[in-house]
Amino acid sequence: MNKVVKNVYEAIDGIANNMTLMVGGFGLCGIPENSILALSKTEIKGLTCISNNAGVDDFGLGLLLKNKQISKMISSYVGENVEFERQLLSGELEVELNPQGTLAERIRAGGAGIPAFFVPAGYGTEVAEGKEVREFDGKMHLMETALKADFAIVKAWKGDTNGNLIYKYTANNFNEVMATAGKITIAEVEELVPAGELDPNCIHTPGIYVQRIFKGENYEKRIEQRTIKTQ
Amino acid sequence: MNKVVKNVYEAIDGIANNMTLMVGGFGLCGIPENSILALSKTEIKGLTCISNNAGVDDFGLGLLLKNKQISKMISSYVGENVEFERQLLSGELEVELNPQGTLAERIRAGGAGIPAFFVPAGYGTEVAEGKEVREFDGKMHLMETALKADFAIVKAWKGDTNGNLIYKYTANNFNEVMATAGKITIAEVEELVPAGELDPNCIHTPGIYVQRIFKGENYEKRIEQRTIKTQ
Amino acid sequence: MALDKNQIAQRIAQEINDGNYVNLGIGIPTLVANYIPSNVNVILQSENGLLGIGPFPTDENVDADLINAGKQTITYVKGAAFFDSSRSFAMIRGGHVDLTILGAFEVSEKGDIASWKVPGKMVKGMGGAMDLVSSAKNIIVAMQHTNKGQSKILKECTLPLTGVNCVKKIVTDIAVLEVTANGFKLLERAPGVSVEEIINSTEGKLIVEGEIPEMKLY
Amino acid sequence: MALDKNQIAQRIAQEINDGNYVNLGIGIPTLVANYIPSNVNVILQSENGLLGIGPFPTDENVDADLINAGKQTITYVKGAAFFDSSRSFAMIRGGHVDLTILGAFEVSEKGDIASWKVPGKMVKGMGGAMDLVSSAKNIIVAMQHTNKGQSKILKECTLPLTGVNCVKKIVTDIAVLEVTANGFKLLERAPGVSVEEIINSTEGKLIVEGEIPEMKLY
Repeated sequence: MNKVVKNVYEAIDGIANNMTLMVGGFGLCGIPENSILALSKTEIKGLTCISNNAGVDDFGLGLLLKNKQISKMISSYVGENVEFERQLLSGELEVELNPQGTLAERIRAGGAGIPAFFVPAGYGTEVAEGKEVREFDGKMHLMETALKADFAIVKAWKGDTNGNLIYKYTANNFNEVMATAGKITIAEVEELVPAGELDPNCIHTPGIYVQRIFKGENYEKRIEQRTIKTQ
Repeated sequence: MNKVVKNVYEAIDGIANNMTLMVGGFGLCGIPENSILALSKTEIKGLTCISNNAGVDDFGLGLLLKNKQISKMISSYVGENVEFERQLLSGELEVELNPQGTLAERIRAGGAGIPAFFVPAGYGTEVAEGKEVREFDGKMHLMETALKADFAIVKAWKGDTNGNLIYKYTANNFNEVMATAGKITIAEVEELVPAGELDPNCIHTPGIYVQRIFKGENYEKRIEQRTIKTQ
Repeated sequence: MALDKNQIAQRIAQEINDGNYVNLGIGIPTLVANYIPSNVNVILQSENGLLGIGPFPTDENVDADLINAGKQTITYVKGAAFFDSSRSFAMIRGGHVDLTILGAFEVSEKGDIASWKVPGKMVKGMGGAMDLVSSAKNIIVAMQHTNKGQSKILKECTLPLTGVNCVKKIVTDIAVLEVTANGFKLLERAPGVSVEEIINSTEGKLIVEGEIPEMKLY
Repeated sequence: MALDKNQIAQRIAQEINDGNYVNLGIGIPTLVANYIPSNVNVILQSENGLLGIGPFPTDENVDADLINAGKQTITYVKGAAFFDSSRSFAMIRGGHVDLTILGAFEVSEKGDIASWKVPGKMVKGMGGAMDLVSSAKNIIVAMQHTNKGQSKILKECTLPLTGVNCVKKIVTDIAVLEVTANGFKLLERAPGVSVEEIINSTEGKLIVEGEIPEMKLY
């Protein structure tokens, strides 16, 4: 059992045209920068990307959009990306918008072997179109289905050689849940330690979910809204 | 916002006849000993207890069974308790057995606002009786529904004054998930610290789920199967 | 005189009780945090995975790994907890957040809210708004009463909905309204704004009973 | 000669591959851990919330907060992770555990398993067995071939089922069987046990093709 791969290219090996990828992060926070950059240097096309957001024009998933490597996005909020809108309006890009909590839960369900479940979010809105509606306890709910991916790509703060992961602050976001729902899950981490060095009571992602792990490099960690205290 | 109560009696105040309680623990591991003992000294009767197990004859929920305070158990495994069997056969006690993972997921669903979901466990068995069956991806599933409780009673290792909890090793088990599904959640902890002393990246139960917290006393932590290495 | 954004936030802050767990949406709702009295202990939830938002950081304390749902850099308070998005929305969907405050384009007299999409404008997405409005115990909307003279307090929403039958209270630049089974009940008016002006600015059914007090901003 | 419990465990250990995540049930399956070769790196899952079960503790290291699903005191290995029951079964139900090894009262030729309830005997409950058998990628049953001369390898189970159409392989005291679409395929026989004896002990349809090798126990 050797999960540690040499570099990002070994990590993304096997990702191919028309596959479905989950990509962690919320906005630009906690995104797997190394893997996205490496993917942007390949010829892989036709990707379906499940990611809460679509990056900005020149960073994050925006890099793959610019190269027209993505044919479909499943997201909850995509408002920061001009190229995204252009491709959407021109019909080059398909987009499926999900309520953010429904998106997170669909991914959890994918990882947890639950093919479908009911939530109140979206009832009475266009999100409900085509979905089964059912009343429970006097409240209307939609049936939502699980999401899985060929590859889930996540970014963690610390990881060990068994694939156990710990995320930092709000850089966790969709990473932890996505790690459970990839047929193959790739984890890039800021710090890679031998098994046994992380507190076993404090593991966010147990290693069973991670098939490949590597230490990422040169994290830019770009900030979208640098907001500081006014004295 | 003062969640810290003086003692166990203040903690269980409001628990009344015929209520539904969730009680954490797996076997005798991680059970809320203080709260169970205090309940056993009250006259409260007719309780429905959701708990993976039913304790042993003279410890854990066995104490409430002996007093005939429990009228129904929702559990997955109850094989360690002779008095339990006697009451069940005599018709004094009703029992609903759930597959363990279904039980855990029903509780999670109760805490997470998901009224129903589909799982494969129990299809084709007596657990399926009366339940909706549906095929997803060629596999048969049962629809299971959420569980909630009037009070959830959990035991944690460390807690802070905001109600944040950390569990130790396998003493977590059903505690973390049950904490999310009580209208009122009571946490008894071995160590109670001021808010700010626990690592915010390592909180198992965020304080929002806990309404009352206190430092428990005299933990016996009885072991059911003391198994040691044979040299 | 109509309230400015900060005054709307100031008025909404009065709706928050000690011990509340509150989710503040982007825009005016975010400003509410500035007006919570120091003796009211409130824990702010950020749906990207934090319970216990603190003030904005100093320049030296900015951490790219610590942002709110509006993608702004923040800090966390003592006793905070971080978690992933599925657990964050489990918390929201499960009704554990006491109060959600968010903006809106339109609200209908049935409590429907439209807040995420304007046909013909750039598609942004609903983010967490649909989850929040379908699940919070109490939902207060912060919004402008009118847009270019057109009422946004309507009989029926005209824009794509975010949720139905969910808004409990609305604080606009000129009034505080409660959503009731019979229509919008006028609770308060902005200082210097007449009841007549509010009636004229409200397309949905407005219930005006007795003397309508002026909002107190403190 | 029929295998004893430890030999059944020993034979099953050969089914485990390097890097496997394995859930071992109570009884014979627990013994399998003793026979995993040291060059085969396996991580054992305990459904009460641990990935990385270690050996039983020394007397001084017993910790009441650290038990396996059989309620025995245990230790954990380096690189272990603890989690709650809902996450443990999310892991199981999601198919992340490579192999589940459990005991059974009966197995049918369709791969149905009965392992939790005997009418007339004390009710114990199914614990995690129904979740495990309905979700694991690979399920191996450790059991006695017969009980008081009666076959437990059946056309149809007679006892209440734990799961349907799920068992992949069976290791009994006298044989290794694979569950196929056409019935039980005899793969191996215990040392000194004849094919005829296995045929006579098997009520369900048994497929015997060619020479049936003896199990190798090492």
